[in-house]
Amino acid sequence: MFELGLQAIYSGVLTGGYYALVALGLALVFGTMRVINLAHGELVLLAAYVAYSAEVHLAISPIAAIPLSLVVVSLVAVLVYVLLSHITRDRELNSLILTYGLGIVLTNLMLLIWSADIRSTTATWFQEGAVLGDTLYSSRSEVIFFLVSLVLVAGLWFWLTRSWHGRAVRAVSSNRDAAMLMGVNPRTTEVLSFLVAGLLATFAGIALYTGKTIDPPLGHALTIKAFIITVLAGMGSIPGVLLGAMLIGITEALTISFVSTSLQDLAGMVLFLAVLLLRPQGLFGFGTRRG
Amino acid sequence: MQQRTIITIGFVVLFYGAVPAAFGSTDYVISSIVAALTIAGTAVAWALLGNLGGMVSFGHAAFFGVGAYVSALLTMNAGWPVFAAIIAGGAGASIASVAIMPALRLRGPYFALAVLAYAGIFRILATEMEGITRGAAGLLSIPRLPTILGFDLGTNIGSYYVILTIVLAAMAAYAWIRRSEIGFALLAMHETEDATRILGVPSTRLKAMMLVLSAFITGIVGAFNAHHISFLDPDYAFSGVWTVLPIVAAIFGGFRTVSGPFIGALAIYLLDQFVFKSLLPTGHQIILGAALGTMILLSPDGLVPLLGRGLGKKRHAAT
Amino acid sequence: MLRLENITVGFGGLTALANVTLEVGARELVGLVGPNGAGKTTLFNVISGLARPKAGTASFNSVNLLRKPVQARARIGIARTFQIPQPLHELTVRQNLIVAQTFGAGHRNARRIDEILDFIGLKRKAEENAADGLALSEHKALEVGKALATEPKLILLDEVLAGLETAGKRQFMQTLKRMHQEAGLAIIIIEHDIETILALCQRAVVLDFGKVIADQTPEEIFRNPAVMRSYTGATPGA
Amino acid sequence: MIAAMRGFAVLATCLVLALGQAKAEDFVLGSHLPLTGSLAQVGNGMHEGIQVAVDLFNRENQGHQVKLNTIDDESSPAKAVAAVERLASERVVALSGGYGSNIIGPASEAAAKAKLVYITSGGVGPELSQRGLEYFFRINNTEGYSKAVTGLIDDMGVKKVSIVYNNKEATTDLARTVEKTLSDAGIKVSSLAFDGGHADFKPLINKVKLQDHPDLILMSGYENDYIGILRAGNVLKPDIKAIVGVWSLATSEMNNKFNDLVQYVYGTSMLPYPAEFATPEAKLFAETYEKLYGKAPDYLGQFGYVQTRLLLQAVLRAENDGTLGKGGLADELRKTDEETLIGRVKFDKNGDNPEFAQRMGQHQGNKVVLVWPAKAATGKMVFPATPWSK
Repeated sequence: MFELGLQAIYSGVLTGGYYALVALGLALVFGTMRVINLAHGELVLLAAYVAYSAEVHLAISPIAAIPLSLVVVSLVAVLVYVLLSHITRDRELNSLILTYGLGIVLTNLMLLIWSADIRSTTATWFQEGAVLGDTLYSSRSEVIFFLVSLVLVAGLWFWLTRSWHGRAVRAVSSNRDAAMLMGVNPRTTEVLSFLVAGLLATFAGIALYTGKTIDPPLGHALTIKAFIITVLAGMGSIPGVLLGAMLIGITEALTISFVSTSLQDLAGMVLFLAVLLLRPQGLFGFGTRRG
Repeated sequence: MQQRTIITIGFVVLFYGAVPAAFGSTDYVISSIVAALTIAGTAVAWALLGNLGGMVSFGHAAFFGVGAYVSALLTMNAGWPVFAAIIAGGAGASIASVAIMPALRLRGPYFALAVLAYAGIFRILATEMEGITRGAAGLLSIPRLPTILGFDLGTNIGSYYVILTIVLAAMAAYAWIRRSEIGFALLAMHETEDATRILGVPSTRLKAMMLVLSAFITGIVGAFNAHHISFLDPDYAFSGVWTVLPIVAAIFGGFRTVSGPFIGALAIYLLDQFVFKSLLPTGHQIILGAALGTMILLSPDGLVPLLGRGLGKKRHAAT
Repeated sequence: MLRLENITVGFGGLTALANVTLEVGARELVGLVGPNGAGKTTLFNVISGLARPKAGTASFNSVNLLRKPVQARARIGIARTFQIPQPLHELTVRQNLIVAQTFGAGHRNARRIDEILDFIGLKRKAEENAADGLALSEHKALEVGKALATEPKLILLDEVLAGLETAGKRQFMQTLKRMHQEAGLAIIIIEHDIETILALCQRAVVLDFGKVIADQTPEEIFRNPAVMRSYTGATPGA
Repeated sequence: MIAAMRGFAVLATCLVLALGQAKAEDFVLGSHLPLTGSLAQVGNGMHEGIQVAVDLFNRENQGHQVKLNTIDDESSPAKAVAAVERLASERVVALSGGYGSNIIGPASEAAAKAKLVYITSGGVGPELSQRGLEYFFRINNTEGYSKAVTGLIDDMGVKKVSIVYNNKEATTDLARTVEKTLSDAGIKVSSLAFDGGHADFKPLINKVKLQDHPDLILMSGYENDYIGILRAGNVLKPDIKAIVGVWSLATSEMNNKFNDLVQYVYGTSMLPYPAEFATPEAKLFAETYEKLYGKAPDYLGQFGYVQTRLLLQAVLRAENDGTLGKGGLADELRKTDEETLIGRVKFDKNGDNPEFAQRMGQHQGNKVVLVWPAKAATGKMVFPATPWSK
């Protein structure tokens, strides 16, 4: 019982790291532009597919494919931004619908390009076990990308709070007009946050490709997961994303271990709804979501 | 007003008379139109909540599925007559909508996604509650629509009349509410909620009413579909399709008008099935996504106002 | 009729209202004056339900107000206007009044709507879109019309005269007087203009930094040096 | 409203344009399969087999040519029904296809209404053949899969089995059938359901490892489930003697793409890999398949091919007897009794194939070796062995 629970928590923490990678980009764009990018999961998946193509056609490791994925995903992320910036009114809801449509387009483009077959890396190195103290089991991919996730969370947090660009991003998010008066160009910072979201999506995509299997409909599920975590975290809280992601990961793993695997998603969604209704500012955030 | 009445009558004659006369003999065209009307019914319900309630929902599949299951199970297990069960299906969806009411306090996007999670929970419950729903195996051979006065409603053409009536009734209800004080108050609430409440408008209660009504209509449509297709399983009953297509249809047609979702659903579904599908056998939904995006960017009010603008018709407030 | 006791409102570290106690009787016409930021609109928000006090009690005809949501206060007879007019979106002028009557008064009476339209001088514009078809003075008139349509016992007017030209102002004041006399309403009016207060009110309450610093007849108020200091100090040119 | 009318005029024009197309061919064979949506992968796989059968038939029978008309049902029952109705209106001779019991159910009822023979291998649930549909035929069933899996487990002589299964319809159905058979045979069985998808399987496998201590794990799922479970197993290394799966596992594709991962894993397979085709017909099938799609035929292609070939043969017989237009096709098909790529096929009164029995293959190096039943075996099973026991 104890061993089972311990492994569940360990697996949950590692899965949480991966979930955080998936959610960070969405949370960032949400924090800076008040836009929920419903095509974010598709960006993550796109990075994974680019890595797949690189592995098959160029025979390079998924890690080496990161720059290539980054270029492709960033281009698409900027394209999403350009389209979003053409929305004139009711931005909050219209952007939701626009990115929803873009998600459908991307999903089907991936279906056309890479077919419906299930893909995953053929490099077995990532799948070898990394055992901690003879009792805690994980794969190398999980451990690596858990660490990557920690580094990126710290980096992103540092960037947002310490660097000029990061502070500009935050200034725009809290008061666009005031930021303009201070000499910050909101468009530049918004593009910047989309580019950073693209970078985060790329790492999430590589984690996905080396650790799990991919097929075109997966993107939508990733977006939902990312959104759930963003809500748990609370508006604009970057460390909150990591904690929220781990909470979801651990809840799911414990549900599998002690209740039933079929109820795994149910546990996550109930948690999400409970937080949304009882503590709308999120577990680790401020601000409000009530109307 | 005169012109409006004439057009409405023309519409009804066209749909009750001309469409069946033209396509009645080709089963698959009628059955595609029935499928399109199923989407239209849900789209009208979605738009009612979106336009009047000011709430964008990403979870109408929940109401669709609950309506379908309630009605199917009542006919199969309790021997209810089909039409009574369909009404009960609508009522069941309404009751299910009560559970999501706390989310009405949430702002737009949060409400949208809370409902999405809520729909996901229903799918899982339907899979897990095997004792009642038969789980993933689903329900086969659900009773079809009955024969009334010698006319078999279980045929494609019979189903066509039933769903057409359901959709038109929903549109009539929508139009009626829109022109009532409740409709005025709801419309006003979008931009000026405080100013509306100050006048005594119980905004949350009105929104809740719209949610219940929207769920009711969606539940009825879902129940109809269960008896028309005669089959249900959790993935199908709570499929994201019942959320996506109505949204695309309502946005495409224009969810701020009563006829927009209807036009949008027929246009989108039939174009998709008969034109896009032959152009692009795999991944033709890409065109749907692109249409949705384009519409939001070019004409957020949809196709109907766009066509209306072409005729030089001026838009009046709340008409 | 309206009774506020020790009302305190704060936002973050800022105190908007401190221990405000105020009583307004039926058919009274009270002016509420004070410099910008003194807490006048906040006080209206407390009475109408848009702001929640941290402490204090409020009752209306012995009903505890603070337990009632915004819309319920309209139904027991409290109406207000907004400083920046807020015509109901997407509706015509007439529909604005219909909504106010249906939900605020709880019944429909088309003749009464026509009377109000007449009263506020918007009969000819009844079918215009309220949000974009009216001039400023007409918007202000519509604010009053909406409030009247709820058939209130107490009406809170937030700078309904500000920004109007002299002629418009005079006409409006006539309307207000008639309203007070004919309908038998209690009125609290926020107004900067001393002349207006002198001409309209039986009583004036002065707020400064969230506190009531005077509650006298208008004539007394404007002879009170403390009041004049705070008042003119904050609003140069007044 | 005027705008609405105008919208309809445009729509109606498009509709009319889209409808007027029907070509003169000897026969048109109808098919509906999920080419997009959640079942797209299997739908496409099966469609390839159907296409090969049509190509081969056209090559062999110069007199009669068959054209295949496939409609994507997008994994949706309503669209499958519409597809069947559309194909019926285009006067197809019969229907071959369908994937998923939940889609085949309503679609085959629509076919029955149009008096069209409907043959499939995409849904294995018992309820499909219990509906008394005169025009419904199916070459495989859950029973046949269960027989193979339980037969293999019986041969291994293990005492304790853990079943992990996807909570979808077909996988649940199979897991329960196997569980019952094994329990009746005195084997201790525990089973756990999971929600299919892309989850982390480690907590699940850890639960099996720590609580059940089985000799053997049986997976009833789909490709991505297998990959997830095997990877979790590879990390957790539960001490078991064998790991067995069902469909989509003992395939050439899995052997090529995930060779290390699937070593010594068992799955249902009709043919070994590399395929050793015994009959000239089978050789021809494999060559044609290779030529058309650039890969070796997998089990989906095999089933699609066999069902279509049997159907077309019956069509030809009925045509020669002059009964084709008079509803003779179903009777003709019911007379089928043939050795095929997937074993013997004949149909009972419900259109089910009681002869159907799967075979079990095991990944061994770069091959899939058939190990059960003994008469079909192409090699010996390596037992006990798992991918992580090497």
